[in-house]
Amino acid sequence: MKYIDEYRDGGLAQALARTIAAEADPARTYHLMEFCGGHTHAISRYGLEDILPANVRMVHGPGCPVCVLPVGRIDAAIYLARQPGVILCTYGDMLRVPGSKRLSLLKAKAEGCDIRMVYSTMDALKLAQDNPDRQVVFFAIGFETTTPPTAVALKQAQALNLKNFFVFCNHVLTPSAIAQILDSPEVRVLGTVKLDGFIGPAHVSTIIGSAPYEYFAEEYQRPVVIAGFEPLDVLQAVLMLVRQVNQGRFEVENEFARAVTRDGNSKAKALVAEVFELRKSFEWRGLGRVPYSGLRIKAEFARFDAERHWDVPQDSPPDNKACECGAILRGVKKPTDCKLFGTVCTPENPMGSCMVSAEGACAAHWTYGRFRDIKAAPDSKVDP
Amino acid sequence: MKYIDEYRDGGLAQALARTIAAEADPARTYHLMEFCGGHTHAISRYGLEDILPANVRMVHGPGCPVCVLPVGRIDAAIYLARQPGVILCTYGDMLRVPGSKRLSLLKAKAEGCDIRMVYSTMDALKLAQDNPDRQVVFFAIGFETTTPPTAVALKQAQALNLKNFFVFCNHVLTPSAIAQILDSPEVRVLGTVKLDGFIGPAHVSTIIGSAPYEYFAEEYQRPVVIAGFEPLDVLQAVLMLVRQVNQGRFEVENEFARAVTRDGNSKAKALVAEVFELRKSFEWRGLGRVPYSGLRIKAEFARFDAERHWDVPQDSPPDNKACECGAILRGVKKPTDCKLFGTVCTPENPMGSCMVSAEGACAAHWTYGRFRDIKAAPDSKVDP
Amino acid sequence: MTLPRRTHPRPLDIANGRIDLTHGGGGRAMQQLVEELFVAAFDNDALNQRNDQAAFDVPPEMLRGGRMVMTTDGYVISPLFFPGGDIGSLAVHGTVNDVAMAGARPLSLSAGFIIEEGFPLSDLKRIVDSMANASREAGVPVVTGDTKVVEKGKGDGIFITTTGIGVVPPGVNVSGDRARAGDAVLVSGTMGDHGVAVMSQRESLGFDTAILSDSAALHTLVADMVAATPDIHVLRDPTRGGLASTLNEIAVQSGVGIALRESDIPVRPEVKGACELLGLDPLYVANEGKLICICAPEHADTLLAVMRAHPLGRDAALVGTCVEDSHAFVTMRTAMGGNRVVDWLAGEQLPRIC
Amino acid sequence: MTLPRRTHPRPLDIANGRIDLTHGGGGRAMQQLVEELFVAAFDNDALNQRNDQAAFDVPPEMLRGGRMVMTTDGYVISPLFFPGGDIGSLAVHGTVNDVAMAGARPLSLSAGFIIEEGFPLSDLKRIVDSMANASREAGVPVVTGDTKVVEKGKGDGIFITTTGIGVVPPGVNVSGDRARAGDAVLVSGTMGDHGVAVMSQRESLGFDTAILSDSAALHTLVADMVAATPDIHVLRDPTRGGLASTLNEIAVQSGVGIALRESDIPVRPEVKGACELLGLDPLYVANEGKLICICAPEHADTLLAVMRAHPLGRDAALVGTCVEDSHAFVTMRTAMGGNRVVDWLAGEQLPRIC
Amino acid sequence: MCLALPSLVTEILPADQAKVSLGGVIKTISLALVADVEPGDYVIVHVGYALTKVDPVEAEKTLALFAEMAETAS
Amino acid sequence: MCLALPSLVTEILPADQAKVSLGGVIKTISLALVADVEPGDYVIVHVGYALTKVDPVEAEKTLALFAEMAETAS
Ligand code: SF4
Ligand code: SF4
Ligand SMILES: [Mg+2]
Ligand SMILES: [Mg+2]
Ligand SMILES: [Mg+2]
Ligand SMILES: [Mg+2]
Ligand SMILES: [Mg+2]
Ligand SMILES: [Mg+2]
Ligand SMILES: [Mg+2]
Ligand SMILES: [Mg+2]
Ligand SMILES: [Mg+2]
Ligand SMILES: [Mg+2]
Repeated sequence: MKYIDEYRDGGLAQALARTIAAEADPARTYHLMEFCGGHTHAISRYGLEDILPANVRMVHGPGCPVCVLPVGRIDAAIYLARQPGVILCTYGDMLRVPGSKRLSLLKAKAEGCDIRMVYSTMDALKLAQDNPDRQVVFFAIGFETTTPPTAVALKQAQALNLKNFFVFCNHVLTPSAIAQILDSPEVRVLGTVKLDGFIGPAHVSTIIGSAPYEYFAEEYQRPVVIAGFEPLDVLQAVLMLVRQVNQGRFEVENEFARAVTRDGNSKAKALVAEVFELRKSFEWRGLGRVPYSGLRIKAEFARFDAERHWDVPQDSPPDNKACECGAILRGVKKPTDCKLFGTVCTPENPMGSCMVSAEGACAAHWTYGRFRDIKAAPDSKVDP
Repeated sequence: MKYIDEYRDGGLAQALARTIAAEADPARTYHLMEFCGGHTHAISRYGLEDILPANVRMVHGPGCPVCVLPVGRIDAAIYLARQPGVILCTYGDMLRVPGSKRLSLLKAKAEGCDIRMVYSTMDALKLAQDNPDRQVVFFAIGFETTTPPTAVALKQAQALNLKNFFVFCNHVLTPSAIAQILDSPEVRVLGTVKLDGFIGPAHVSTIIGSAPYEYFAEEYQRPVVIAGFEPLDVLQAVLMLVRQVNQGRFEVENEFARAVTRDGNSKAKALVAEVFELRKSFEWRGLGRVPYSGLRIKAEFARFDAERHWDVPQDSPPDNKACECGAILRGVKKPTDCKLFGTVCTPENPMGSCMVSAEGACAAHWTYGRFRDIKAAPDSKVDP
Repeated sequence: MTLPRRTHPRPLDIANGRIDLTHGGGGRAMQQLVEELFVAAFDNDALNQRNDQAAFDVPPEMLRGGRMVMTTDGYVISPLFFPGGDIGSLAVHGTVNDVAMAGARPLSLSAGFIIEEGFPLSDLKRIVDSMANASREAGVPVVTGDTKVVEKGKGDGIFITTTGIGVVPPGVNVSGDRARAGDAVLVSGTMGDHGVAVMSQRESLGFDTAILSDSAALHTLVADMVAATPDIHVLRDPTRGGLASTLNEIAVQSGVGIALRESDIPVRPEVKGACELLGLDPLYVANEGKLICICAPEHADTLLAVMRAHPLGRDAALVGTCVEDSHAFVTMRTAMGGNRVVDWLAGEQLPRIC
Repeated sequence: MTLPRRTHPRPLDIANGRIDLTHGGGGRAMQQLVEELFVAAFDNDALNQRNDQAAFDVPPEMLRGGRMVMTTDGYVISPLFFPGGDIGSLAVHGTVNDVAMAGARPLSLSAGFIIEEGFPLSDLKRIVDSMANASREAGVPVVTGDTKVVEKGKGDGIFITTTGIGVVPPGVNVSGDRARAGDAVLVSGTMGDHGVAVMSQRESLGFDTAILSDSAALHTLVADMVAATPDIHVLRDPTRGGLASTLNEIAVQSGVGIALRESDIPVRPEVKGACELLGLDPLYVANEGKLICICAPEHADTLLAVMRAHPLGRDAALVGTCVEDSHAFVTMRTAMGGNRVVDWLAGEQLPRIC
Repeated sequence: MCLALPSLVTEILPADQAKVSLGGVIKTISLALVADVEPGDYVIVHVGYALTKVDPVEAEKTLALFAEMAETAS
Repeated sequence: MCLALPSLVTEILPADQAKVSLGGVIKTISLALVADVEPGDYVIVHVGYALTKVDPVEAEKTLALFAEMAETAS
């Protein structure tokens, strides 16, 4: 597959790893955070930790829009699914994510709610057209990448004058979350964790461009390399970060130039601006409330807004108190530092955001990396 | 079971049969018609033909309300079942009866119509109460016996002010059908068939009483004996008819005095009169249109009338041309005289009214009596 | 019985849990369901191998000239729980009986579950436990199984398909085509109990009765019968379609007529009552713990005596005779002294008002 | 083949007819369906006895010290027809394969049908004919069966449960608990074809591919393998849950770790493409015509050669090794040279967007 | 044929309903079409409604008639 | 992680849609978010929408960089 296979070449990966090892200063440690689950996934799925030198440590960021959605919003989606006449539709990713009381959309479906998986917002629109006597709610989630398709659907619903199509909007903005992490006391003030650099989002950046990261590089004096989600992209970005750190630079570099420009996709950005506006703040699982980090539907499209049409509960049940997600997201702790990891908390029954999807730090370690813990401590409590 | 078992005593049956044989005049034949399928059923189910003398011939009448309902009314019920939002409910008997194109309610159900079996009109009302967003149509069929329960349901629907309960009324009157048979040219003018006497309905008579038959006995100069549906009741009625014929009497006698009075059930009759009125004519399968033989819902209850609410088709597709039902009902022919009997026409695929329910002349003979044809003509076409 | 190591951090929540699609997905959730519910209940050596198939030794009868038999039945009953049994025990009894009706000794069962999303785990456990009990009581282990989960609205709670295998002792040859004119027709007890017990639970029919389903495994009764008279011609359990349809099947298979005597056919008064009420004929109502036996007339008395000596055959009766009839009619001399055909069930039995 | 006498005046209307409840009622309509559709298609001596069970002779291997095997699987696939097969052929192949995975020779199948009211007879015939073809091609007859009809809305077109029995040749002992550290792990071909072919037909996923299901009966391949190397340790078909889940099952059963090499696992480019598109991992996608073989390292080359010489094993490959690991991890050396766990499927596979 | 069966009234229920027994089978029916029914009466039940009471005296007479016939015949 | 894949546009369809191919797998997607797409272009597809075109020149450059690294390393 063109533009995929070339970026998964094992020989090149080994060569890149050797270059990184050669250039990384043995006298120091490099803490590099990849913000995106896509990078986390590539690192875990391809076992890149094994080929990186020991002093290059990858810190897994908040991961993916699924992981960061707070329990209360899942509960709200289940609430909507339970309203009479409602068909709730959403992407496959959301179906298994547990809300409070271990309920999930999948379980609500088993109890009789009409919940459908869609692949695209176009499918959601079609559902509404095909079921004129039902109310179709699209449970919209996603970063900047996934927001424009929702905007297209809302515009189309308006054009078609659909009366039975609604969006429950949970779209969030990545730059705000990155700022939240960098603003945390551990990172900024106490200096307990050094985040030495960032791998910037791949597909989010196709929309927003590389420009928004320039502020971070400058303000927090950290290098940022925007990188594709293929393993060679990640390795290359690591190398570029190591070089910037070594050279004391903190620039925004673009490893993913084949898809990302400085300005991003202006057509998509305009659509989003037309349909959505900023919320004052929005809760992120693992990060708490983050100012200006979420979108809501503009007044002009109010009649499609599920939050305006139904009295959606606004509760925000907390994660398990023992959950260390916050600390893990900031690079202070590792998954195995959490005493719930792998016992109470597993991908089947996640207790915190990092265990929710395979892109979360805990889930990725559990799913792909936990054999390493055993090498460290043979016959520990970890089960097959 | 009291009032049942005593009337099924084999020893008494043999004794009664012997008395009949003794009293029947060997020089003549007695053609006795039982109007009701209940009697037909008892005769077939207990093999009474085998114990009656050969010169006492039972002629099976139109049978039961299921058999006499014309194909067009079944089609109309299927039409109703296909209306959006409709739940059509009816007694189990109706589900298998084929309309045109071999469609039946059972097959319409298999195609996706919401069709339910009810045991009582009370169940139909409950369906309407339990499904306020659906329109529940009760497909009402039956003779005078079954009409009062429909009247009760309509009164109750009015009292409850139900907006979603409808009755598709197909209630018919037995005396008109008996008159139609007796008025037929074969019976009245040509004299090709002698109907020497009638066994009068059992449960119909509990409602209408014995008085309505007095006109027939007088007008057509034929004896009538109202009889219960147990085998001893039937045999006793046969004996009473044989005696009347022998004595040249044509009176109405009541063998079923334990349940039938001269006036019947005045409470039930009043209810029926309050809710229903006569149709000018109504089609009977096998008999054609019979004047003043069917009921419809009075104007006062119009809002429950499915025929007023929907534009119910009024087609009346004819039975198969080769079907001899008319002649069989008038006693001119026997089921085996029909060339469709047992080949094209079976209870699974009835071509005419007499094959529709086990109480029809053809179905009763096929289901219970066809072994006799083989004794007559071994290795004939009849299949196991 | 248990896996080498704990695979599932939390046990199944039997009390409150429900089946969801993951329980049929082939992953860890399914593995857990199988371990904690099915393997725990059925617990036997073959199943405990945890292979996709069960392997076991060939029984001695086979090595001495016996034959193998195999049968399968799907159970889709509603309601799932009824007086005298449930879908679980029924799925064991019904299939054990179909094996036994070859005169065979049942060896083992397989069980395939098709469960609707949302089905309560507590009901599932009740059913599986009942199945395991029935299997243990019958001495016929469930050696292999399968679980599928279908989406809500694409099933009806639970369907179970059981398959049974067994071995016919050397010298025994029981088959539906072996009825001969002159043969005696026996039944092992009252007709219609199961069907009436199940119907009594259907809300739409709205009646109550003390009747219990006769659901039972008949293989020990059959073993006694075969031991006494190896040359039984036909055995069959009159399930769906009842005595009438089952005898018609046999009549056609063997090319004989069957002449019944109504007054000799045992039917409980409550079953009669319920049938009168619903306009049904007890001869068409299902049984799940009764058998029909057709044998040479000289063996009838012995077999009746053996049946009556067994707890499941106490009400056994001689109900008719096979006769020459190229049309293979089943007829009956009624209590009134007349005759009638006892035909196949036409369609399915529906309660009637006329 | 046909009954002594015509029982049904009119043949089934296959072209336009639909299943209704009478087809499962035990009466004449059911009898007709069984005769004209099932018996006509499956036509074999055991089935043609028309008993509630099939009786047949014990195979010679059993008399020479072989063992019996039994397996069952329910098939609830949607859509019913997919590129390269349908539920009917699948129900034969899947169960034949589960028998074969004991190193056994499949003897016979039973088939239980649960059909939803309203199901077109034409589709039923297509499925039954396909099943009969698959059974004839495999040389494994469907000897007994059962049909149940459930009300509209209480099923999903058709469910089929097949059970298979077979005989393990003397001296063969294949079981999921026999993998040992050092053993070679082989697969018989490309992974994920079946699952992708089926998913490509789901309207909601909306993609097209030329991929066909690999659905096939593997018993002749197994026979060749067993003939060459009787001491195969483990055979298993990686169906639901794919290679990953199946290897985890085996690892737990045997108490060994399994170390795979990603670049050695054969996956078709189209399967890779579809999996990328849907966010799935081919190692978790179902196969229906592939097997995993675990054997002593010294037998790996022979077995690979035998597999590659068989039409169903042409793409066979050595994909990994069993290792000492008390945690029974399945791990994989990735194409990048790193390592990862290859875990059980968590829940069921759902297409993802992130 | 208007299937209807003589059933023993065992209990009068509110809302013009009653429990009846037929050979041990218990069913709730409506008394909307009949008057003056009491436990111990037999009523003829059709589609869940009592159509009429069974008159025990007339029933006795009919049975007596049968018995008489039987004597005549034998 | 915003699953998105470079796919070859094989056909432009009406209503701002296109057929794309990914390793032989064909899918219909929306072009509502991109401009000037032609058959032969590669687009990055996410939830059924093209997010952007792949720039073949930049792609080439990145690959060239990898090759260069590999040489340095070996
Ligand atoms: S293992 Fe679970 S509870 Fe612990 S930090 Fe991770 S997500 Fe939170
Ligand atoms: S056999 Fe059928 S077609 Fe012939 S008269 Fe009877 S009902 Fe009519
Ligand atoms: Mg069977
Ligand atoms: Mg059976
Ligand atoms: Mg299985
Ligand atoms: Mg259901
Ligand atoms: Mg049977
Ligand atoms: Mg299996
Ligand atoms: Mg299998
Ligand atoms: Mg069966
Ligand atoms: Mg369905
Ligand atoms: Mg298998």
